[in-house]
Amino acid sequence: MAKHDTPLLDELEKGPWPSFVTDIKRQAEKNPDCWDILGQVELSYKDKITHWKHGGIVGVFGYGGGIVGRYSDVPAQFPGVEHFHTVRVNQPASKYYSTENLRALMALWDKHGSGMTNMHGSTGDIILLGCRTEALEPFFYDLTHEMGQDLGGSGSNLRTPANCLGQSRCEWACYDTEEACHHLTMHYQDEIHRPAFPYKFKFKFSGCANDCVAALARSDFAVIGTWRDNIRIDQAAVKEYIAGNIASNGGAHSGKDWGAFDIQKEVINLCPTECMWMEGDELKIDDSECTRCMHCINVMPRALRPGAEQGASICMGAKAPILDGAQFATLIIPFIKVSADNEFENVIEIIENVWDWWMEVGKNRERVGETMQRVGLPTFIKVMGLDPIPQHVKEPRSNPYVFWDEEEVEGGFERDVDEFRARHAA
Amino acid sequence: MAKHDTPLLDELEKGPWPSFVTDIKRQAEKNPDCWDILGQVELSYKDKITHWKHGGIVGVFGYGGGIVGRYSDVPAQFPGVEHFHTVRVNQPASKYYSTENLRALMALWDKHGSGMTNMHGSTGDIILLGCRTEALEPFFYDLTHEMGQDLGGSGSNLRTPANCLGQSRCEWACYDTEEACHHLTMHYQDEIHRPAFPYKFKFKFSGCANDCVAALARSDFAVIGTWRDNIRIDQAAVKEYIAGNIASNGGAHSGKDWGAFDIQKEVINLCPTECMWMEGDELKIDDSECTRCMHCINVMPRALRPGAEQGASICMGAKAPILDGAQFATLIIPFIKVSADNEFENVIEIIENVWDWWMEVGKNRERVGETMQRVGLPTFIKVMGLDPIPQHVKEPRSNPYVFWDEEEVEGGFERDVDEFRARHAA
Amino acid sequence: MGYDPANPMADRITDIGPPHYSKFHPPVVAKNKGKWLWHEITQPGVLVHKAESGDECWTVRVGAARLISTELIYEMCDIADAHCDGFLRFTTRNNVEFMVDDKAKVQPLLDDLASRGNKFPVGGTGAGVTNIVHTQGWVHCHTPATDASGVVKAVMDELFDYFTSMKLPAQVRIALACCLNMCGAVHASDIAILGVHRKPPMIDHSRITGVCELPLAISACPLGAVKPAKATVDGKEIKTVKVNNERCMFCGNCYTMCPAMPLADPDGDGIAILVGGKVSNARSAPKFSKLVIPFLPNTPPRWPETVAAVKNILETYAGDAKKYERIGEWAERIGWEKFFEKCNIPFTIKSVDDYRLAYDTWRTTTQFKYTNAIK
Amino acid sequence: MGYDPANPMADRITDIGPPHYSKFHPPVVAKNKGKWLWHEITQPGVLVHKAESGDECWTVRVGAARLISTELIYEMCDIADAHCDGFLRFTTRNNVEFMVDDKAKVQPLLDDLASRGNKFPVGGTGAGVTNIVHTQGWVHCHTPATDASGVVKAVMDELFDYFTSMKLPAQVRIALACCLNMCGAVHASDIAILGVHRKPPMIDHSRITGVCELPLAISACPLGAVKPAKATVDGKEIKTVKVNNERCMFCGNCYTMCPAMPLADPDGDGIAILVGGKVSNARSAPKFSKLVIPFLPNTPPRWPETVAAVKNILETYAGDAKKYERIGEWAERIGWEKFFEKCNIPFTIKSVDDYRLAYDTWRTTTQFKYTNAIK
Ligand code: SRM
Ligand code: SRM
Ligand code: SRM
Ligand code: SRM
Ligand code: SF4
Ligand code: SF4
Ligand code: SF4
Ligand code: SF4
Ligand code: SF4
Ligand code: SF4
Ligand code: SF4
Ligand code: SF4
Repeated sequence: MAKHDTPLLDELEKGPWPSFVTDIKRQAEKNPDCWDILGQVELSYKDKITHWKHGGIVGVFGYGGGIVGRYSDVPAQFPGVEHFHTVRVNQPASKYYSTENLRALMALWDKHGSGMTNMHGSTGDIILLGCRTEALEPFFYDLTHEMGQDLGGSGSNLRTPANCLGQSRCEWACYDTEEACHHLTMHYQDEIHRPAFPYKFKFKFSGCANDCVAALARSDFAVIGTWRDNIRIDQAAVKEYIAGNIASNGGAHSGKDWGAFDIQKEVINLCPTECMWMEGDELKIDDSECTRCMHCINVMPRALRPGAEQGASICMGAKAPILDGAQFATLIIPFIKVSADNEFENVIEIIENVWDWWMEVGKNRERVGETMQRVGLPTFIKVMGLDPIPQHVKEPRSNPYVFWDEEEVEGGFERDVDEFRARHAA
Repeated sequence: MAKHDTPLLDELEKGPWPSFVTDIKRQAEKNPDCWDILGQVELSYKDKITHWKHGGIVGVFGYGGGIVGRYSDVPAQFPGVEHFHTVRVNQPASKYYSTENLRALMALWDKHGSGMTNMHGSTGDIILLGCRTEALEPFFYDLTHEMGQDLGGSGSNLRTPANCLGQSRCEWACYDTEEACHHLTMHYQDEIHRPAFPYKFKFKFSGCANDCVAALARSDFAVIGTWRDNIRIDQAAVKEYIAGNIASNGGAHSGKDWGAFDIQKEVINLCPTECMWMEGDELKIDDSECTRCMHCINVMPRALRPGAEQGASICMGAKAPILDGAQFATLIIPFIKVSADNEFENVIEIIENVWDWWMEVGKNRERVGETMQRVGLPTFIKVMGLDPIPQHVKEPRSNPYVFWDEEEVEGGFERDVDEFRARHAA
Repeated sequence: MGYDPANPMADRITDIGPPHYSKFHPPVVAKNKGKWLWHEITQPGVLVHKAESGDECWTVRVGAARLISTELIYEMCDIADAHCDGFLRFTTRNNVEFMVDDKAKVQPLLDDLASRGNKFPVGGTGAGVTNIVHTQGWVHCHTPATDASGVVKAVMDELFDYFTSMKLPAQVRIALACCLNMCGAVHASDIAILGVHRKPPMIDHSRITGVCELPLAISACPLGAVKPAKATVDGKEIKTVKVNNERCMFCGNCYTMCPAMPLADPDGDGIAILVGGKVSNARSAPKFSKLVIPFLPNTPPRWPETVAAVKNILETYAGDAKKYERIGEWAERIGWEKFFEKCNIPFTIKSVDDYRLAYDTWRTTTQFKYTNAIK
Repeated sequence: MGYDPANPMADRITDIGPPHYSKFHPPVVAKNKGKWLWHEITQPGVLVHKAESGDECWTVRVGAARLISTELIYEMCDIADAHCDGFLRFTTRNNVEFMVDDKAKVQPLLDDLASRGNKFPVGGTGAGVTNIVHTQGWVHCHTPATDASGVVKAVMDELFDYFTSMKLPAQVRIALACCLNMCGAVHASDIAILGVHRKPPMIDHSRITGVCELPLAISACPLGAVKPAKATVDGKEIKTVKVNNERCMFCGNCYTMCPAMPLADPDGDGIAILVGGKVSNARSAPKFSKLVIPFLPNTPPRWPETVAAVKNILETYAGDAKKYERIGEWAERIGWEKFFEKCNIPFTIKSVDDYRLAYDTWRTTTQFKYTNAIK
């Protein structure tokens, strides 16, 4: 039975969307501490302010991350959430589960924690929400021993990598995102668990430019599938689309009558590079002009497929706004093969390149994107040992403030002012 | 006869474009000092460096600008250009001249100076190139007394205003640029001649968005014609264009065969707002979507004309790159009537508003655009007493770093931390 | 066995990482991985993927609150056991996906889901509104300026119809972050709901000594508003900091670094609305969300102002945009001045950038449209 | 009469401004001002403007070196007297315009002009190359990194055919500035020729005391490369400055403020090429020019490298762009990576922005084209 009145929260039991309040109430029947979650959140709803204390450093031995400490600032009223730490369990790539695994993990959480979770956290972890300090080690012991699973990241380390489901169930993935994600997660266990970076660092893997894991927006190191050759066209299917026999965009717009499919309007005119046209009833693409934005493929998935020579672009430096304003990741490597065949060693080389440099020059709490901004993209390209290419930028600089090294300039920088004056009276 | 050998410069007598070398040589026949211009420039061509000293403060009594001092750094070799100051004579609006006026002015210059000129300087002045210090006052005396003309600006003052020829010979001018330019030049004689600003300040007046005097790129205060109502369409002429009876773009492309005129391709598809379409053989414009970019009017001058309710946009803050990078002027007043009827008093009010503020807060050598950047556009809009409108920006801010004044926030900024702690244990 | 507090390092296992994903692939996925040909959304929430082999994977997508209990997860497992060979997955936006390998198995699954009340709404595909990516709010975090789960629930209730249908011009991605740290992808969402503080931090002089490294607190402030200072606590002069309120833009970074500088406040805090961001590279490059409503009050439990603001923008867009056009693409095509006019949102000075790259947002052209903002 | 040095203030006239423009309008202009209906360019360099009254104003546009003598101006006056009722004008790009009020008067005027050698080339209209806006260079200024008039002459000789024809996709505006002060409109030109220094300033300690205010010199440097220092001059220690060469980007602003810091140098100085700027608001908003060739040497008298670079860009554009497309519009449509490839210009690190708004130029999308720059 309810331990606290929650008239405000009760309002959130109404409406068609699943209610977390109803859900917590159900859980509270099993774990009465959950009443105190509701109680404290109800108080926040009344006070319009959080009732959690600032941070709190807790963790498991030997790990510098994986647990986020949290204590109530009204523990007397809500002893059940006095300690309310979260445990970040590293999710399996693509977030598929067997019910066997999931049930066992949940049972473990029922045993040690509140029984509330986030499936999943924004970074990708399984977030187990709320347990006491003394339960952390036992939980971790069971997690590793019984489940063979491990914690994810928090703190100034490699954060839990994440991927779009990719080749597992998507026809557009240009490399194996889940294998890349899993492999690198395993390869970098030390970096995930023992903070040694200036600040957090995130990997995300998307199989194509649709970027279903928001890599370009939310990761320091984004690997996004693309191709080098030509879009594969099935002209027969093109005709089917034109004839209206296949729904455009995989049926994504079927809830409204947008009129008959118009390949000119819906595909050709929306191609950002204007590189498509009809020749009779054949669709033509000048692939050398295509930027592989995915739009045409999205609209006609049965007629168009990414090229066959597949790989990825690597973009670096995305982050949230604090401090300099949000950044998207910047295209650094336009095309690279990404394959388990070489155990991703070419990708690993780039990762280590950027880490070596960032760990040396990055300031405390400076994301790699901020370090890139601080030193400038030209310097970053140089330290990465890359050739500058126009693909690194949207456009060339418009200011004329170019640096030159002394060696680049005939005669160097040192000059004799007296000699100068001999030829130029002051 | 040539006083110096000029083998390098002589190379510039070849070729079809008019040669300044040939011209100076001709002038040197009349004014032998000009041989020393050629001599010194030849030396620069050999040395690949200028042979002019840094600046030099010279001028006429009571004026803080109008003369740019210049001395040779090799005066012994080239005594004719030992002093080589330029005189900036304020050009008449639109740069029309009667031969009578022009001959008289040139005769004056032959009398006092080198006889070399720039018609015109980048700001717009008549640049009289090269005279000795002792000739300045006599020249100025004659200029004012004999010609009834005056100097333009230099230094930290209002620079010589300039305008596109506007209504005098262009069908598109939305206000009288030459009258506005002339009137404000006269109104601000004091500001032109007696530097009292933090730095230079430029007015430029263009009659429409084609901006033939580069106001948006090159003036602190740009007045650019526009309209409020609808583009005037002559449908009969539209048909003539479509029939190929009138050359597109006023014949500007007649040197190459671009194929038959295609209104869809050349006009409708290039309209940046996509607000045009054909209805049968009638051209339609949704004027509420039009941004008055001028493209369609440029292409079909006989069929389309600017609307009849005319005025101008005022944009502020353009400048060259030193120091923060170049700036274009920013749209501050989207629409204002500009007319001699009220002696431009509404424009004057805006000018004085911005000057009052800039003279107070502008730092030494800070262009108004830089001051705007330093304080931020929101502050600038406020000090100008304007309502913020979305037209001031390309897009709303993407960072969340918003300032709030204490009065805007319920309860103000002062809070009692002990009271807070009573409700929130630390 | 289990953990022995007396001997904590005994038997310790570390650095084993997550289980290999392949153990969790449903059979049809395991078999056809990398060999999918095309997909179709046959009805809202139901996708079919066709493999080269001819196999089909039918996916039913179900909305979830994300803040969910083990009880609910057991129930999901029951469903997966009954219909899906014991497998399920979660999407990158916290929906649940139940997969079957035969069209015939779809309807029974849907029926089962429907039989369980409103716990498992089917939808979130195609040109609709999918789940809201969000963060902790008052349920778990120390810096929020608003709640997360409650606001999301209130908004999703109102937009529910768009979750279960596909009638928008394009997908609409809504995200919520409860503070400027933006743990959700708020900076690149079609519609973003952002918790914002509006009062400068208080200084808890009596606590600062123990809990803060003053130089870190000082350097945390991007605008240099935090300065060293002295204060008297219990009669003793201590080193502390002071804040220049004029310069503070309420980012909260000082509080992140220094617990003795709380800034949350019932009246100060609330919600800003940003719009027009996108992540995908389809057609146009990724875009940041732009701030269009600087502040709406925190009005628990159902935040009616925020709900109305989101719905208004969504529906104005739905009525005006072209097929495939994301909100940001629409706003750029019509011009932001028209966005404000059409959405009937008053434009305020707060939407005018004055941060580091501000100049690039100024309108440096005479091209503009007349709207009701021009008097 | 005249100026009396003994009594300089006698009779002084000031602040009278320029003559009223209306005195100088040709009659057809004076009569039809504000009442023009349309115009046409009947052949390169010849325009007709039609007025409501039915009047026509025929304009013949003539190229000029801008650095011109009174002798040449008298000759222009002769022409205007002979054909144009004694009026003429100069354009905003330093061409000369002779106007007549009757078509019949055009050919005699053209014949007269043609009879005078190459002094009065007719052209500069429409989709061609008009006069190059430029600055002083070695003819008059103290800070140039290159000459102005000579480079312009060399370039215009090579592009002459484009001055006298109208076969380009759109107007092409070329400008030259001899230093980063950019007195020409180089920052917004289709093709810009910019004089650049590449050596940090020397410090003339023996002169600095008299001619510089040290604090101004120090604060002049946007990158803080100028610092206070001491030096010994004639055995006496004086206050002076030093320059951190590593930080210097050769902008020359210190020299503007302090004559004792010259930076010009025969080897250091040269020319950078920027492209893609525009001023008009037609179709697209004004654009800044972008740096595509960071350095070409100063090679007087005819700067062949610069001439070739400009011509190459112009002709590549002419062969590839669509009708009405300015160079910057073309480069943006095809993508800057294609610009470099098509123009066969090697891309260098110098084209990558690292100044204040640099982040906005980084490519934050996966959209790119494969070009020869990708190995
Ligand atoms: C749990 C989670 C939100 C959620 O509800 O899902 C979260 C929660 C917190 N984030 Fe986050 N972040 C979470 C994903 C993100 C993301 C999204 C992502 O990873 O894709 C971002 C934006 C992307 C990025 O990394 O820039 C994000 C950007 C931040 C920032 C700002 C970082 C920056 O460089 O601007 C902070 C501030 C900080 O690090 O001090 C922060 C800090 C925090 C802290 C630790 C609060 C703090 O100030 O120390 C939050 C703890 C809340 C709590 O009590 O549990 N969190 N945080 C997400 C992690 C779950 C997981 O492991 O799966
Ligand atoms: C003569 C002229 C160039 C020309 O050949 O046409 C010129 C010549 C000089 N300009 Fe300029 N500027 C001239 C138009 C411009 C323009 C163009 C315009 O006005 O449309 C600009 C760019 C627009 C702008 O104002 O930003 C321009 C931007 C500069 C700057 C950079 C100002 C800035 O804020 O970035 C400087 C540097 C300074 O003021 O110290 C400068 C400084 C100079 C000085 C005075 C040199 C100096 O460092 O003190 C030059 C004197 C040269 C000489 O020996 O005669 N000049 N200057 C132009 C004036 C002629 C006239 O009055 O008609
Ligand atoms: C399941 C999921 C990947 C995963 O690993 O979990 C996924 C799956 C698919 N996405 Fe996605 N996307 C998923 C998150 C995303 C995200 C990330 C996000 O929203 O945080 C994005 C970027 C969002 C953005 O741009 O702001 C994303 C941008 C797209 C796009 C680009 C649409 C556009 O025009 O901008 C497509 C193509 C399309 O829909 O035409 C796409 C297409 C698809 C396809 C059709 C791919 C395929 O062939 O299977 C999948 C079904 C789409 C559908 O549901 O309508 N997916 N997709 C994610 C489902 C999230 C959810 O539960 O709603
Ligand atoms: C005479 C002059 C004004 C003056 O007061 O002196 C002038 C006169 C005309 N301009 Fe201009 N423009 C003049 C400088 C400019 C400038 C300023 C500059 O170049 O420094 C610009 C902005 C340049 C830029 O955008 O970078 C300019 C951008 C235009 C445009 C816009 C073209 C575009 O598509 O971007 C037009 C419209 C057109 O040509 O279709 C235009 C159109 C015209 C028209 C057709 C206007 C008319 O109806 O009479 C005039 C004849 C154009 C021609 O020659 O092809 N005028 N025009 C200037 C002649 C300069 C010269 O000698 O070459
Ligand atoms: S990012 Fe591309 S490959 Fe990955 S799930 Fe989305 S559409 Fe498929
Ligand atoms: S992928 Fe994008 S750029 Fe390439 S052809 Fe298709 S729509 Fe055009
Ligand atoms: S700016 Fe407009 S009004 Fe002025 S000359 Fe150019 S086209 Fe005509
Ligand atoms: S002026 Fe420009 S925006 Fe307006 S209708 Fe014409 S082309 Fe379109
Ligand atoms: S957005 Fe802010 S308040 Fe919300 S979870 Fe992240 S850090 Fe905490
Ligand atoms: S909230 Fe942000 S801006 Fe305000 S004092 Fe703290 S760090 Fe500085
Ligand atoms: S651009 Fe520089 S060198 Fe050339 S005239 Fe202007 S200030 Fe002098
Ligand atoms: S040239 Fe410019 S960057 Fe170099 S020292 Fe002088 S002011 Fe500084």
